[in-house]
Amino acid sequence: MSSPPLSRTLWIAFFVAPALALMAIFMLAPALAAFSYALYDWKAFSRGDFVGFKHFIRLAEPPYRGMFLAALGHNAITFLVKLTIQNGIALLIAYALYQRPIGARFFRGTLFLPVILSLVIVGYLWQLFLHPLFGPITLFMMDIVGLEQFAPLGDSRFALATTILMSIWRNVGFPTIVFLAGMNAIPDEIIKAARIDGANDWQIFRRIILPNLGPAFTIIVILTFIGAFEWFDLPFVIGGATGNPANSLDTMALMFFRLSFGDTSSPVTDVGLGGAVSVVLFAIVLAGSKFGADYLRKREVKA
Amino acid sequence: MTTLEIRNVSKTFGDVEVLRDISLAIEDGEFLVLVGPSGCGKTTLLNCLAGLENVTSGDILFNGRRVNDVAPKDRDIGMVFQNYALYPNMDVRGNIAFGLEMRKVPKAVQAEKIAEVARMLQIEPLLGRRPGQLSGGQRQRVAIGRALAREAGLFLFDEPLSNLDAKLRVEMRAEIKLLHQRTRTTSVYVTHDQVEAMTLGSRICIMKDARIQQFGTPRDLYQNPANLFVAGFIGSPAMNFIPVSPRRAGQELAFSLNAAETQTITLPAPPGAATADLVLGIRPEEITLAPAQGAGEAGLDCEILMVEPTGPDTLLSVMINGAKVQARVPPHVDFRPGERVRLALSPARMMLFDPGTGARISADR
Amino acid sequence: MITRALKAHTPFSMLLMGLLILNTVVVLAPLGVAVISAFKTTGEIMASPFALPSAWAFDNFVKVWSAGRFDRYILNSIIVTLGAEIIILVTSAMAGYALGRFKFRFHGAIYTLILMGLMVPAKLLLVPLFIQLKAMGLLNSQFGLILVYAAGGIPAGVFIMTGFFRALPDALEGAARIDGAGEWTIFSRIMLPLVRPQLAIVAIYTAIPIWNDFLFPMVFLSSPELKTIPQGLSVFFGEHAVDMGALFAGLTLAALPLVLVYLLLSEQFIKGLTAGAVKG
Amino acid sequence: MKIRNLLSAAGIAAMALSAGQAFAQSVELSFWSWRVEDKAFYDDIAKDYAAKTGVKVTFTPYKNTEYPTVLSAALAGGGGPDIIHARAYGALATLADAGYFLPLTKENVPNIVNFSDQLLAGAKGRTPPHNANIYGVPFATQALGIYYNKSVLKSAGIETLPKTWDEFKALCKTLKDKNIACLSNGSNDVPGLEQMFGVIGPNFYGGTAFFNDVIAGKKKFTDPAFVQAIAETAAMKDFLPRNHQGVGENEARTLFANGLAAFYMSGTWNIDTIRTLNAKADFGIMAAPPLKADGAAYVSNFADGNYAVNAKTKHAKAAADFVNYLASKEYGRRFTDTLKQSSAITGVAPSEPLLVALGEQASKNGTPFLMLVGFRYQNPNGSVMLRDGIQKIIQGGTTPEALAQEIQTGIATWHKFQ
Repeated sequence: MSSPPLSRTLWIAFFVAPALALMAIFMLAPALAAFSYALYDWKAFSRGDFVGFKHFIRLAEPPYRGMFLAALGHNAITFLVKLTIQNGIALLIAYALYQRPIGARFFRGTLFLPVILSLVIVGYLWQLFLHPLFGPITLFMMDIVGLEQFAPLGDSRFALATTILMSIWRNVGFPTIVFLAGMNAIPDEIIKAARIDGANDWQIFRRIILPNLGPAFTIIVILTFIGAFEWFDLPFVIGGATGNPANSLDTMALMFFRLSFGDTSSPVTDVGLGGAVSVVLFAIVLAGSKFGADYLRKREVKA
Repeated sequence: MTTLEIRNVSKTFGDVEVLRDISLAIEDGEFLVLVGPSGCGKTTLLNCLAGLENVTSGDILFNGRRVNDVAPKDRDIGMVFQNYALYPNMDVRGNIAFGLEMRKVPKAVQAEKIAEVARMLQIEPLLGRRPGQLSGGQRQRVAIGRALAREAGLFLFDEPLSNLDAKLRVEMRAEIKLLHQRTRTTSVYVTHDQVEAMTLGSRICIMKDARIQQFGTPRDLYQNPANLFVAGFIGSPAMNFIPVSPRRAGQELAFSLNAAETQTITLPAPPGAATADLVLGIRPEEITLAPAQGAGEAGLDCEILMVEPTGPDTLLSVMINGAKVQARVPPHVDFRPGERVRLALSPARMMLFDPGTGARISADR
Repeated sequence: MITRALKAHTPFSMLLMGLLILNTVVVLAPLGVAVISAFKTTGEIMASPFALPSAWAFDNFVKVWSAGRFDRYILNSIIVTLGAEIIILVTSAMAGYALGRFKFRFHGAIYTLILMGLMVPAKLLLVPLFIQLKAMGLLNSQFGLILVYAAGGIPAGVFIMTGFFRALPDALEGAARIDGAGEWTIFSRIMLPLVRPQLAIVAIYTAIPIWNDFLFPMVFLSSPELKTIPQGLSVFFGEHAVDMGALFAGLTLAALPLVLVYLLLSEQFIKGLTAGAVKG
Repeated sequence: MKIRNLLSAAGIAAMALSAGQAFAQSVELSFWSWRVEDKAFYDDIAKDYAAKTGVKVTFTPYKNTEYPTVLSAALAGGGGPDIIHARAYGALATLADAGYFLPLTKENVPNIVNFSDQLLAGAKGRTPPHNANIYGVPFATQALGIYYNKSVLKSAGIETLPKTWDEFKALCKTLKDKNIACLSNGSNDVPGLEQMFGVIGPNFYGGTAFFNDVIAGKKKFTDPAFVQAIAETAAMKDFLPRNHQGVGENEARTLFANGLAAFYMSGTWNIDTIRTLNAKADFGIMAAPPLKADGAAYVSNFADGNYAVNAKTKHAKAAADFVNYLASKEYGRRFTDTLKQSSAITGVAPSEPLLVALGEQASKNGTPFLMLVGFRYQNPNGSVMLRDGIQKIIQGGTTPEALAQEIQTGIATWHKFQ
């Protein structure tokens, strides 16, 4: 296909124009605008004076520095926990499904069910189960197990971990399916050859299957990273805009939202500072996923 | 009905030259085969004829009219593709009708044409099926039918048989030949299979590395290959090439084919031929069994390396002057590897080539 | 699949099977308890949280349906999701076709732009989108929200469709051209029908996040009549904070539409939602 | 000629149309609120108002945690309801300063004379020119106190209420030993923690005198008295119910109303809600016991919120008229009688005995609810830092001293201290 005649050029323009126009208006323009917001002062949603990097400096100084670092830390913890636990579980389940046990389709279907649920539903579901007075799990832990206290979502020591667990409950089906697809893509001949060479199940898993899952690992690590650093929905549903209790659920995205739109008792918005948070957040996500992808791709086994 | 002329056509993709100064012409009703190894540019040339790709320079003329800028649909062509390219979402009838529909042929006429084509290709029972429900051979028939229904002036075939198994390929090849004999529609047929080229083509254009190597009738190509490539490409088993170092003896070149010099061959020296190393070409069927030594006729004593009976004849592999040579001999003698055999190479059937340029240096026969 | 199957009843295979069963219980138990609780009163839930209800009464559901306006929320979710999907499918099929089938001058630039669009976190565009929608008079309008969602889904849609269109055989297009089809006919009658399954993948991939989103409706739609399910559920939870039975019923109702569709089409959902991560 | 005729005809038609819209039945006012609990009351008011004037008012409450977002987003978007249930002080000033509210005057809302200047101070903007205008009609004054459940105390064998703070703490200890929760308050709901501080704190930091001093910048939040006020509030964690970390406002009310705790520190707006939760609940309300038996027992109070009119309303006249009705003594009477809260309207005395009782305390030793009245005007916001900080102390994340320092540093970024 060489350079097309005029009529075809017009057709191409006609084909791409609607998509590009929508993206330009509702994505590109707002994205460019978002970066500029951090450089101005704001009164509610009206732009004021250009202030350069003032908001970035504010972010690096008390009282916002501590808040931002805590939020960033929560994002990082979320990433590490989900990277290891969620994806570890996913890998094991994927391997179990890869054996095509009886009922594999059923197991896979159930496993993926929570992935389609709204995070609002997931958050409320677990909040009800963990309700401090009526929650079935709370009652179970106190009446049957005999705990004196059980309010993990209200305790700043456990709230983040509990919320991450909810997120794992909801999401683990996703990496599982990706790993399973990766395993299924390994030619059966390779497994057969390894078996003939005398490898046992564990050796086949460790020496053949894992190394060949490179691309699946790359994509899952990157998606886990992006998901963890843009984490918003579940902390917001559980802990509101402040990441209650005691900001233990605060994340960068939550901080951005709180500063941009205010919260219950703090209707004073700070779009400039929120903009600075969003720029930093975006830079972290972009740099992290770029370096991560480059590093992981290099390690992939080339088929 | 269409005459076809290609004038100095070149095409480049970026830095890559895929067609270089191609010129040829065929008459109305001819069957032109474009043949060559993959990547030689034959499919690109066909796509240029179809208008699916544009040439970088040069002209394409149908019936004397330049069609370079004519859209495919206006070139009055029918095309059969390698992977059939049937529309998977339409049934067979719909596939055949589509081109007619696009040309606003009245429904009644469409039905008539479809029936006619279906009868001709014996695909009537398939009309209601989708391509996915057809075998490879059936799909190929439908693809041909689709092109036929259009009653185009020029048929283009892009390796139409390469996806079929061997037996089916032979059958379909015959059908295409019959079809052409019946319709006499000018056709251009691309293949990498020299047997197809030889059996189908009224004229063959052999291509390699973006260039025409030789353009001629099948007989021409077989008997008078222009160069080493053509000589090696046409014919199965392929022509034997034996390196030789001739001496010039007057108007003749003389050389021996083995160290013992039991057979010295003299050939008329072509004009201007050097006496440097040359390549001797001889087809397997031109090598015959010689009578036993001393019976007067020259011959080469060779050790049999391999015996391949094909049925109608047997192929013997021997070494001559360090080159592996195949001889086609009658099947009734029971040869075994390791035995010796005496072979005769007829000088009258030999060709000489320049090993550097590959060009033929002996005169035409 | 003899080669794959573990030797029967090795400890390892038993462990894996146990893991599958455990995982299924962990996934299904909370959902089951939630549905069962929806039939109980708050008192029953407190007395015996995991027991079956004493009577299968639909009181909670009746209460939720009449008080919670869930019919309205579901309708709104359908309008917004469907509207956005129509735009996403049409535009990304067209753009994906152009990018997958033609080479042209700004091909690389446009494709890069699409890829970058995949990386933009939509949440961070909340404020500028808000200001922009306001300027366009599209705040508090389902149409405005539809456009925002459509733009958000287009990069993924175009990306997926480009790949699929590129994989279609060139010959098909050539055949159609020779048959006399014009650009639009080739697109709509030859190519588009061939990517129908892939359009379904794009639809599922982009529709689920739209259906489940609550942030954009919360900020962009202020009229209570326009709320979508997640937002409506949130309002409902605020109003009935200690009526556990009603809350579980609300939760069940909110989850029901999508879960039902999932039960019918789980394979397509799994394929669709993992489309970005798993090729094909 | 023809064109002119046509135009004038169109003009007349348009006038007729707009006139039709302005009159009678066609006027519909939307009214948003966070008062989910009061929906029935406002629906009744709307019904009667419609019967009287033909103006239809639609009341829509939002979840209180989402209301500010929904409202500020809607207002910033140039939309929003005609009538806005707004907060007071900083929360109102922020929106007023952005020009979202219609200034209310004696002209458009004659009943505005029914409010004291002190209450109207909570309805003003902060920056010129907005600080000169009044943007809302106050609806209630609230006081903070300690609810006590008489039946619980009686069953625990306690006959008299504590006279001093030490007695109160000793009583809590006694109840705890008997396995009865002293307080129903949870630590999950941070506004509730600020209210606890509002109950306990003033007696320690010295009420209005301290308020005036920090407003004037003469005293700092690092003042030892303020630190102690924080510490005493956080020390209540020992007397909170089981799972208090998970208990929020709704659960706290439920626990108290159902006799699962003896005390509940909260505001007067909850009287009616507690009765709704348990009609048989027998309870009273008191101020926090003073440090010494004869000392001052401060009661934090504040203007709860305002009814405001959207500056962009299409029915400014009808909206102002409705707000004028909400400022009438007739409405005030109905408000206080039905919702059991103190109406903000001068001369409308509450009929609810509990309100009367706390109101007497407040009239003697009332003090502004510190952070709400004084320090919600800018970020970082005094209320947010205080309430989140108390929660952190309870959860072991910080100390009263560190929190006081954090508040001082934060507020000093926008408030002048000497």
